[in-house]
This record gives sequence, C-alpha cells and structure tokens, in this order.
Amino acid sequence: MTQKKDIGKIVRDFGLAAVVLLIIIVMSFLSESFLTTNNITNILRQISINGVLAVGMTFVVLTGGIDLSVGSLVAVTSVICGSLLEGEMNTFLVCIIGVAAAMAFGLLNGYLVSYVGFQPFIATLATMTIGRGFAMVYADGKPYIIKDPSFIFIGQGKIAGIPTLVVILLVICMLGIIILNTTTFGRYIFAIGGNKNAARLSGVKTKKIEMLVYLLSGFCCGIVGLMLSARISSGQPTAGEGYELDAIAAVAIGGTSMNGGIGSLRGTILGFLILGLLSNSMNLMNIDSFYQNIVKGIIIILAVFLDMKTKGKQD
Amino acid sequence: MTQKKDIGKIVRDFGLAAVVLLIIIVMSFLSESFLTTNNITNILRQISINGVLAVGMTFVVLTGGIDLSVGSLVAVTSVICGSLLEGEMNTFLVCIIGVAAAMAFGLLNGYLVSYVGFQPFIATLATMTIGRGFAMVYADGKPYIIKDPSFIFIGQGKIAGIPTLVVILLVICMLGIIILNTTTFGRYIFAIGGNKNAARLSGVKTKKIEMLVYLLSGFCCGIVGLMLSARISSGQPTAGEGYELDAIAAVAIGGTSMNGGIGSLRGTILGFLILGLLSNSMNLMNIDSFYQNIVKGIIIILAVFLDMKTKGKQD
Amino acid sequence: MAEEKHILWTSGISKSFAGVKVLDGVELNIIPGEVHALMGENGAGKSTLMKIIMGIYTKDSGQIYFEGKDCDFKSPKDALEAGISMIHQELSPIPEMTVSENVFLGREQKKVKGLPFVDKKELNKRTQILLEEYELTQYITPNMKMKDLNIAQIQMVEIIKAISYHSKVIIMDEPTSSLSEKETVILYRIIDTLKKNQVGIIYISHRMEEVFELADRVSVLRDGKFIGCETVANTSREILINMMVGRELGSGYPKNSAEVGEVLLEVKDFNRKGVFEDINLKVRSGEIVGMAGLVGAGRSEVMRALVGYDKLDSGKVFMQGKEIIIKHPKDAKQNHIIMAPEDRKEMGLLLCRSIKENVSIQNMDRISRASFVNKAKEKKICSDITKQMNTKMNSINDSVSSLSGGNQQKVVLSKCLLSEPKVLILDEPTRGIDVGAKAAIYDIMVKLTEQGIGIIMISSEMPELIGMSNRVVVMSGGHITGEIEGEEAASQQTILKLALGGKEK
Amino acid sequence: KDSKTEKKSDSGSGKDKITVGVTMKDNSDEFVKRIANAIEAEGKKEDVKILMNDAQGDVNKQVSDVENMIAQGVDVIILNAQDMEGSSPCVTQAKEAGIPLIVCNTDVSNTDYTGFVGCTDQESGEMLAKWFMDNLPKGSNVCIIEGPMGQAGQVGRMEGFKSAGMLDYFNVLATQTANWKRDEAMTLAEDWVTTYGDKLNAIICENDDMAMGALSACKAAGRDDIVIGGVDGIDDALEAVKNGETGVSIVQDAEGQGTTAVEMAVKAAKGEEIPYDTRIPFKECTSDNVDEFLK
Ligand SMILES: Nc1ncnc2c1ncn2[C@@H]1O[C@H](COP(=O)(O)OP(=O)(O)OP(=O)(O)O)[C@@H](O)[C@H]1O
Ligand SMILES: Nc1ncnc2c1ncn2[C@@H]1O[C@H](COP(=O)(O)OP(=O)(O)OP(=O)(O)O)[C@@H](O)[C@H]1O
Ligand SMILES: [Mg+2]
Ligand SMILES: [Mg+2]
Repeated sequence: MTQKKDIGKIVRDFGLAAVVLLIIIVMSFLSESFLTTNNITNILRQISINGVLAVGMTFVVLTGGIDLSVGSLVAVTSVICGSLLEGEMNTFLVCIIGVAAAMAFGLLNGYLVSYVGFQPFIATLATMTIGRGFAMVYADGKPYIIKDPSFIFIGQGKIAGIPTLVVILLVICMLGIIILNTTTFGRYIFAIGGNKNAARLSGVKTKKIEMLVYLLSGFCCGIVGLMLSARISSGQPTAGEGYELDAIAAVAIGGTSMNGGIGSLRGTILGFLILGLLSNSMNLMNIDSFYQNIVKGIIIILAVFLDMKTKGKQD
Repeated sequence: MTQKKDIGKIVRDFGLAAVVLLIIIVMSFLSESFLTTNNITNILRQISINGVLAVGMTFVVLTGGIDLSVGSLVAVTSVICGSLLEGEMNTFLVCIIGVAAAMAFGLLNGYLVSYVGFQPFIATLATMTIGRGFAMVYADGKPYIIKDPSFIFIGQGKIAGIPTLVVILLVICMLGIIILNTTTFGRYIFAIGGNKNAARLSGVKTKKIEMLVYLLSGFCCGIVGLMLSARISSGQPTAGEGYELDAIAAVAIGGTSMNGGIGSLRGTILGFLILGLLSNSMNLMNIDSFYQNIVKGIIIILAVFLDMKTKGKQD
Repeated sequence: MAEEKHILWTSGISKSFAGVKVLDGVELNIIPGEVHALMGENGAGKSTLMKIIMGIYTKDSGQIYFEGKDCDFKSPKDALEAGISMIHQELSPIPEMTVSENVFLGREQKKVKGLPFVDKKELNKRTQILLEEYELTQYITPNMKMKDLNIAQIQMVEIIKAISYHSKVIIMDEPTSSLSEKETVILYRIIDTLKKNQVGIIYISHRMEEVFELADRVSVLRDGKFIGCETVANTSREILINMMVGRELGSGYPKNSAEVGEVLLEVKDFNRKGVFEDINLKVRSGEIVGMAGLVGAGRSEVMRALVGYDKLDSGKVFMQGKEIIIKHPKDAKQNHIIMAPEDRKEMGLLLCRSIKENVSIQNMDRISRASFVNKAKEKKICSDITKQMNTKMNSINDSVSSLSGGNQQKVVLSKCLLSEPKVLILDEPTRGIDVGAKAAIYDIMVKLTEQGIGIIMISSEMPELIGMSNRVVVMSGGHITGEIEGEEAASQQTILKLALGGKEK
Repeated sequence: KDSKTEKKSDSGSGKDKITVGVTMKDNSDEFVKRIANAIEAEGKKEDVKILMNDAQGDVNKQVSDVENMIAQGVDVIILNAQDMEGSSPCVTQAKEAGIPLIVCNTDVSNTDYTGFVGCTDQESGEMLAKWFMDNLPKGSNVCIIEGPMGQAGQVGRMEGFKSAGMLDYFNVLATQTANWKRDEAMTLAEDWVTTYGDKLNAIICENDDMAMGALSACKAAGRDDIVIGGVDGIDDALEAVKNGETGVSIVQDAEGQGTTAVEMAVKAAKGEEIPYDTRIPFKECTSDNVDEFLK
C-alpha cells in the first residue's frame, strides 16, 4: 500500500526527474569529464549553497510567503563570522553567533509577517535592504580574510571523502524532509498555506508557526553564511547578492505553488539539481556567457512545462 | 454620493500620503535645497523611470501575478533602439520597434501564464533571464552610443518647461488610472485578482485579460527603455538590472495585495513617490550609502505600518 | 431527436475524472415554464452535469440540444450568451467588488456604446431596480462590498445575478442551502414569476419539502446514472428516496432518549460591539440546543467568539462550572468545545490538501507522539471516520476540492467528530447534504448526546430545528429574543415570531 | 532658517568652504570603496566638504546623483563613471551648469570634462597579459575569468589582453564571466580543473577577488601548478603572491587616484589651471617586489 503510494508520487515527480536524467544523459555524451567523480563532486559542492537556501525557502513558500532577505542574511552571517574569526574567537562559538544573527533577522521577518500582518514580500524586502546595509556598515564595505583552518574546513574540507559542504546539504535536506513530512509542524505549514482561517479554527497556532517558518529560513541563511564564507575564505558584505532569486527559482521549478499549500521538498531538490546541472554543463561546454542566460531561461520553461504535462496540472 | 466616496478613499490613503508629507516637511527643514524648483524637478525626473514600470506592475500584481522580467525588457528596448539609431533610422520608427520588442516579450509572459498555466513567478523569471541574454547577445555586451537629438529629447528635453520624462510619467499614470478605474478591462483585472473562477463563470475571458495585462507591462517596459536610453544617451544591455524589485516595492508599499484583487494606482503612485523622495533626501543629507540601505528599509517598514494602521487592516 | 416542447435536452452524457466515471449516459429534458427538480445523493453527479451544460467541463460523450440545436458550449460565456444561466452550488463572490459590479460582471453597461468605459451609475441603478423588484432593498444595496455580506446575502446576490441574464433556462444548484425561511420565501416568489415567463428551471436540492412544493417533474441520478424522471404529482417521498438511495430509509427524526444532565457549558454576558449583546446561554450534557434566527441574526458570530476565532469585547465562559479562558480556537479545543463552521470554503477546509490531512489537522494530538505524526494511525482513523460518514471518494489521499459539495461537508463533520467534543457546535451541519447522509448525521448527533455530549445546532431549516432540538434559542439582531422548550418548540410560528419580533425592537 | 545657520556654523570655516560632490559607481565594490575612502580622507585634509554619493551600480542613479549635486550647488564634481557611455550625460550636465568635473578612475566617452585622474583599464590588461606571456611558454593552455560583461573594467582589460597579443600567444580554453565575484569564479575554476585536467596551465582573472576564488578551487583540487593572476592588489591577493600561491597582481593605486582627484577638484573649484589628463600607472606586484606593497 505504502509502496503503491510512493510509486504514484514518483510518477508525479517524473517530469522533473526526467529533465535531470535527460541533462545527465546528454551531457555524458557531450563531455567526457561530466560523469567523473571529480565533476560530480563539483556539482554537488556548487549546488550545496543554493540547495540549503532553497530548503528554507520551501518552508516559507509553502505557507504562502516569500523570503527575499536570504541573500542579505548570508552576508550578515558572513561578516560577523569574518570579524569574530579575525578576533580569534573559538570557531564553534563564532558559528553559533553567526547563525544566531541571521536567525534574529529571520525572527524579525516572521514577526512582521505573522504578528504585525505585513505582506511577506514587503517585510522581507525591507529586511533584505536593512540586512545588506548592516553587513556593509559592519564591515565598512571590505571583506575580512578568514584563516581559521577549522572554520575553513566547513567550506573546503571533506568528511569520509565527501566534501563537508555536501554533507551539510544532505543533512539539511534530510532534516527538512523529516520536518515537513513527518512532524505536526510540517502539517501545520501545509495547512496554513492551504487555508489559514481553517487552520486557525482547527486549533493551529498559525502566527507562531508562520513565525517559526521565517526563523527556519533565517537558520538556513546562517548555515549558508558559514558555508559560503568558509568556501571563499572570507567574510564578505557583498556575499549572497541575488541568491534569493536562485533559491525561489529552485522552489518554483520544483512545482511548489507560490500561493502556498502545495509542494514538496523532493520537487525543490530536483529544482536546484536542474539549476546546478545546467550551470555546470554550460561551463563544461564553454557556452558563451551571453547565450548561457538564454539557454537557462529556455530550459527552465521546458522543465516546468514537462512537469506540468506529466502532472496533468493544466486546465 | 461620489464626493463622499472620494473622501473615504482619501482618508484610507491618508497613511501613505502622511508619510509623503512628513518626508517633505522634515526635509524642507533639514536641507535648504530640498524645496527648490531644481530639486523638485530632479525628484520627478528620477521617479519617472520606476514610476512607469510600477504602473505596469500594478496591473500585473492586481491579477495576482508578478513580472520579474521588467528590468530585462528595458534592456531589450534599449539595445534595439541603440542599434537602430546607429543605423540612422527614423526616430519615431525606432521607438515603435523598440517598444514592440518589449511587448513581444510581454506577450510571451502572458501566453505562458494565462494559456499554458505557468506560475507568474517562474514564467517571468525565465523571460527575465532570456531577455537579458538576448540584449547581451544582440549588443555583444557593449553599449551603443546614442546621438540622435530627437531621441535624446525624450530623456533630456523639456515640454513647456517640464522635463519630457515627467510628462511621460504623468501621461502613463493618467492613462493607467483611467483604464483601471473606468473601463471594463479594469473591472476584469480586479475580478480576476479577486476570484478568477468567479470571473470565468461570469463570462469574463480571463485568459485574454491576463495576457493583455502582461502585454501592458511589456509596453511600460518598452516606454521605460526609451526613457532610460535617452536619459543616459546610450543603448545598454545591462540597463535596468534590479528594476523589478523597485517597481514591485512601489506597488507593495502602495498597499496592493500581492495576492491580487486589492489595490490602487493611487497607492502605487504614493509608493514610488516615497521611494524617490527617500533616495533624494538621503543624498541631499549626504547619508553614507551603506546607512542609506538601513534607513530605507526602516522607513519602508514604518510607512507600510502606518498605512496598515490607518486602514485598520490588522485583525 | 429532441421533442419540440423541450427547450433543453441532453442524451447519453458521460464524463470521467482521472479514470473514474462520474456520469454515465445521462438523459435530461426541460420544458419551458417548468421547475424540473434534479435529485441524487451527494456525489451522484448533479453539479457535474450542470457544469457540462454550462461549458465549464467538457463532456466525454453525449449530446446537448438547446432550442433544438446541437450545442457544445466551450465556456460559460457561450452558455450565458445562448440563454442558460446558473446559480452555482459553490458561492464564488469577488470580495473586493460591490454588489452591482458582481451582478453585472462580464456585461457592464458602457457609458458610450463601443467604448470600454463602465457606467457605474447605470450599474447601480439597474441593480437597484432588480433589488426593488424582488424586495431585497432592506437587505442589500448595490454599493455594498461583497466581502461585507454574509453568506445568505451573497446567495441572494448570486440568485439575482442569474436571473438578470433573462435566460431561457436557469439552473439552480442548491440555491436554498444558505438561506433561511425568509429568503427562501423570496426565492419561491421569484421562481413563480420565472415560471410565468416560460423560463425552464433546473432545481437541484436535497430538501424533499421544497421539491414537492416547487417542482413539476423530478429526475433522479444515482452514481452517475440516470434512474428516471417522474411527474411530482405521481410520486412520493418514499419512491424518490428509493430511486436515489436504492433502498428504503426510515422517515422522520431519530428518537432522542438521552438523559439531559448537569450544565456543561455556560456562556455569560457575551458582548461584541455592533455584532451581538448580552448573550447568555447554557448547554447541558445530553442536550441539543437549537439556535434559530434569520440570517444575519448573529448566531454564527456568537459561536465564533465562543471558540476563540473572533475577539470578544466582554463575557465569560464556564465549563462544568469552572471558568475557562478561550483566546484561540486551540483553547476551545483543549476544553473540548468544537465547532463545525457554516462556510466550509472560508473556514472549514484546506481545499488543496487531501481528505486525510483535512481530517487530521484538527486532531494532531491524537495521531502524533512527540510532534511526529503516526501515519499508520492517521490512516486508520481517517479511513474509519470517512467510512462511518459514508463519504463518497476514491481514496483518502484525494484532494478535498475534488469532492462533491455534500461530501466536502462530511469531511468537515468528520474532523470535528474526531476531536472528542464535549460541546459540539454545528453551524448549518446539514447544508447541502443528501437525505441518507442527513439521517446519518442525525443518528450521530443522537448517539453523541447519549454519550453525554452537549450540542449546539444552528440551522435555518425549521423542521430540522424542531425535530432535533430539546430546546430552541432564538436570536434576532444580535440579541437572544426567546427560548422555547419542550412541546412549545413544535411550533414554527412561535419561532418565526421571535426571530422577526426581536428585529423590530 | 534656524537649521540653515546651524549648518553653516557646523561647517566651521564659513562660506568659503568648498563643497566637492562625488559620485562613485558602486561602494560595495572593495576597490571603489578604497578610492572613496581616500577621497574622504583627502577631503578632511584639504578642509573641504565632501558630498559622497553611491550609484550602487546603476547608471541611471549616477545621472540622478549628478542632478542632485547640481541642485545642491556643489562647487566641483568628482565622477567615478559607472559606464563609459551611460555616464556621459553627467559630463554634459555639469558643463551646462558651469561646474567643473573631474573624472576619476574610469573612462567616459564624453571627454568634455575638466580633468581626468586614473589609469587605463587597457593598460592593466596589457600588463597582466605581458606578465603571463613572459612567465609561461607560448601555446600554454589558459582560461580567462572576466568581469561583468559590458562594464568598462571588463571591456578595457579584455582590450588589453588583445592588444598585447595574449589571446593568440596562448591557447585559450575558455572565457567566462564571474561578475567580479569570488564564489562565482570558484565555481568556474572547479569546473575547468575538472574538464581540462592537467592540460590547464593558467587562470587569468580580470580582478583579484576572482583570482582568489580561482585559487581556492585550485588549492582544493591540489593543483599548485596552475598559475593565477589578477588585477587590483587587494590584501589577500598580495599575501597570496607573497606565499607564492599566485603569480602576479597588477596593483592599481586606489589611494593615489582618490587623493589626486580631490587635489585637482579643489584646484578646479578655485579656478586654477589643472592638467587635463593625469594617468596614474599600474604597478606589477610579483614575489620579487611584494614587500613594497605589504604595509
Ligand atoms: N474536478 C473534479 N475532479 C475529480 N473529481 C471530481 C471533480 N468534480 C467532481 N468530481 C467527482 O465527481 C462526482 C460527482 O460530483 P458532483 O459535484 O457532480 O456531485 P453532486 O451530485 O453535485 O453532489 P452534491 O449533492 O454533494 O453537490 C463526485 O464523486 C466528485 O468527487
Ligand atoms: N466581517 C464582518 N464585519 C462586520 N460585520 C459582520 C461581519 N461578518 C458578519 N457581520 C454581521 O454580523 C451579523 C451576523 O452575521 P451572520 O449572518 O453570520 O449571522 P447568523 O445569525 O449566524 O446567520 P446564519 O443564519 O447565516 O448562520 C450580520 O449583521 C452581519 O452583517
Ligand atoms: Mg453538487
Ligand atoms: Mg452565520
């Protein structure tokens, strides 16, 4: 019975999975280095950043919200970690403080949206601006150089042969799936996105849940802040510019409705896989960067179209 | 009867209008150059670009959509006009072709959203990428120099002492208000945003209307493409980057719901006025650009909050 | 082929959703000037058939003849233009627009012919004329926003709208499900006028009395199949039920033998400015308290405030003598006060989610441990309750939006029943529910009272109120205007007088 | 009126204090920010009022900035052009308003300005190209990481690569943009190291931030044989040169440019004669001379 259900779900997600497969098959013919362990590691490492953000974004979008501030919050964590590491603070403590800073902004987002009643777009646009300004002021526009080897391990080390970045991505994805699919919190998220009034009447503390969702997104931003700073060995106030669009794109390609209530992390994972594969493939094939944009746009359209067709969504 | 209704509306918009007034009053004390004719002309000229985009965006958002492609479409018009003007084509014809190109992309947006059933976010994200790529490829990444004086008049000339840019803004705003508030098309836009299904059941051609709305936004992008190219005397493939966010911000600050159905152009106008005033004021006061971000974010939050309070929106 | 006298005639209509056949060779014919009732259990396919006629769904096979011509409408616009309009079962107002804008949506009066400028004054004028014609002016004005209307007012607007097309055939899909007696009378009057004007009316309803009062002929569907068409004069309630359900069904209301015990719930001095005042109410264990009143009396509002959904200006709640504080529906739930709302779309259901999730969302505490959902348990509980409620569906994983209206209502009730209520508030619980299911709900109510549960039932169906309640509380204009107990309750007149009388105060 | 007098007294030396309006192309760019800081510092030293504007990477905003400064009645304008073509109207406007304008750091196609201080982007491209041509055998396999397409820095440096003959001298495997960004450059370099493997000899970057990204990728892949170089002379790039991790950084004298720009602006405001074109040369920083740059 459960098996049957799972097969059904796989069929429904077949559209996007097919796109992923297609890219892999085509590329393995076009470039001999594509299917090497090295390149696969590269792809995984490269998607890890957008991946973690997209997981947090999925939660937000499922409630019917949006989080434009993610890129800025990455920068907030980045500069704070950079400065504290320059002061030679304990690495673990630095990570905690860095992530906490991003979460504080996430909390502000959540408070504005759920308790004050702001539209998510406008609340997170404001914190996006404020966050970027904060990072810039904090760092006075200059990057911090990060040398702490145990911090850099996050971005460049390996655990059991797998890059730490990829391990983090896997952990976050798994945690995300568990939270969304097996906990009451996950159910409440879907319920709020489906019909906030009905959820409230059913006894769901809608405001609290919404707030937590933005906090969760802030947490993911903090983690990405660590990952990115460690990867590029510097605390950059300009880090993460425009990342919000990539994260939202992954969520939307993955079939999550921007109105909330419908979607899955499975879809999001396929979404950022497609984006990552695409960018890696185009680099390997050395496609002119002007044309890369065009190709990327067209493939997004095709992927979503195929997905809609197989899900029989249209009409 | 009508008078009473109008007063009601004005009171409802009082929140934002108060913010505008407040900024003006505070600034006239803080900077002697603020209330000079020169500076007022500057402000109007500076808001004209975002203003026209925001008018188009309001239509889209009212149907419950979003148009991320506006910045890229501005670039499309810009490079096409630049290249054609280099070929010394008739100015008027150049303008027509340039605007038509942006409208073609707008049509693609509309087709994908209304007929194929794409989520607006993902459809316009794709055309945003494609449009930017197209502009880059078309211009080979380099700007065209524009010298045609009658074209440049659009961006730098004056009509009866008023900068052409401002005249265009006024015309577009007026047209927008007329279309939205007095025509059947305007009614249908509200209807679609309010309840698409009900609109369809009442015999409204919802798909056609939705398509037209994106076409209209494309038209506004085309006009802005002309305005911007003429203002900076060049056809730039990088023109308009990030303009979508400013346009959406103006719409959202203006109280239009991102879910569609609720909102007004009056609000949008106040929205881009606030953004423009803010940026001009901070420049006049010589606030560090890093701090400007923070101040801007906070003022957006305050403005929207005040607006919500006066409208008695929150629970 | 279509007989001359038939204005609308369908033959062999079939339709499947995702492989499931919901209509199978359905016949239906309508004569001008008749009221043709269409009956069948929830999910029998009535609405689907109507939506096919209106061009909302495409049929898989079959023909539709309208005025002798083979018609296949591609969109509602075509159907409306040809002369068929419909009052939809699912109300879908455009909240931000005014009454007149809603009524004339899609065919606005223009200021100048050929130009797209809307003449709002003319719209209001025409709407006003319509409202006056049907004596609704004290209820609704053309300038009201739809979002400020209650559900009955919205229903009346939709009725007015359908009529304003001056169609030759009007489909009414459960038009009275959101109306109280008073508006129902208005609707009957409207239908009379339409009949005189030779309009053919397809009338879908689950209320037997209405069918016998209004209809000339009645067609019955069962599981998507056409069972038969009878003239009302030649049939009886029993025959119809047999046609619909395929078996006999006991008539009347179940005998309630529950002991009425101590006071469970006491509401003291509830006030909400402008909505209701000085509400005092007691519910005893094993008791069914009926709430009567005209639409707009404020019954729902009191209940919504009671369960913490709406804010309260002042008032106290006692549960078994102890004061309890309810600030959020969650508090009410923890005190076992559960409410099934009247508007399932607005407050009852997560339309895009599955039946299972809808049922379990209110009962997470029962199916989860340490915040983790026990999916096996969830499945079992949901399967059991939906079976118990006889919900027509393919699987509990289907989205609720794919259910028929009545079956959606059953999902709302299912989730409330699962929440182990001590006091159960049912706001129009049988709205849109077929006879069989209604009987099932009545049985469940009785069973619950036998377990010592107290029930508050808001209903606009007078017979149901009288038949089921131990006590009927009447509200009018935000006040309680009377309470009728025992034998006295048997009188519709008394209730109606109180409901109206209060208003005149 | 009160605030007016207050402000005046605030500014200390009274009416004759010169106001210098500055519009920078993007202060979030580290290099641009360094120039901006130098301008502020020099402004203090010369006792002039600096009105600092930041176009945040948008030409349109830059044009607005100049409009605003003219409305404020500044005595002289320093323009750090965002775009060669697009910033031209700034020059025209200042001219029309009769305000002297000094262009700093980046070229503008409208040369109707009072003076220019800066370096030629093409020169940095040429210097970088020459260093690589001197240090790598002809026909080596190289990849190039570019700045944002269409920006003066990208156009000029690529022009320099061409005029130095580098594109023919080497076998260019790939050319891509990383938009001046470290993380994007890192992604590119990772992909290239995988695709081209041992063939790849060098990664030539149009700025140092991207060179640092490329370096991280090469280090992670254990490829210390790949020669890397960039332009700007940011701190970690100099350190990398010192450690022998990268080969070269073409140092642009941000402080010199900013300081000179203010000096010239003050002179122009006073009506003194100033040179029309001042070029501050780039300096090549390699392991031989890196200590001069590390302060
Ligand atoms: N859009 C849809 N997708 C899938 N199934 C549907 C859809 N619409 C209706 N159905 C199914 O078709 C069947 C008939 O539904 P329909 O709404 O016509 O019933 P009905 O006779 O009007 O019932 P009710 O009295 O409850 O309104 C039901 O089983 C329903 O679940
Ligand atoms: N959101 C609202 N704001 C202000 N007044 C409201 C609102 N909703 C309802 N009302 C008013 O509250 C009163 C009671 O509404 P309602 O029709 O729901 O009462 P009811 O007695 O429960 O009717 P029903 O028979 O439909 O259950 C009406 O006068 C209505 O106009
Ligand atoms: Mg139905
Ligand atoms: Mg009610």
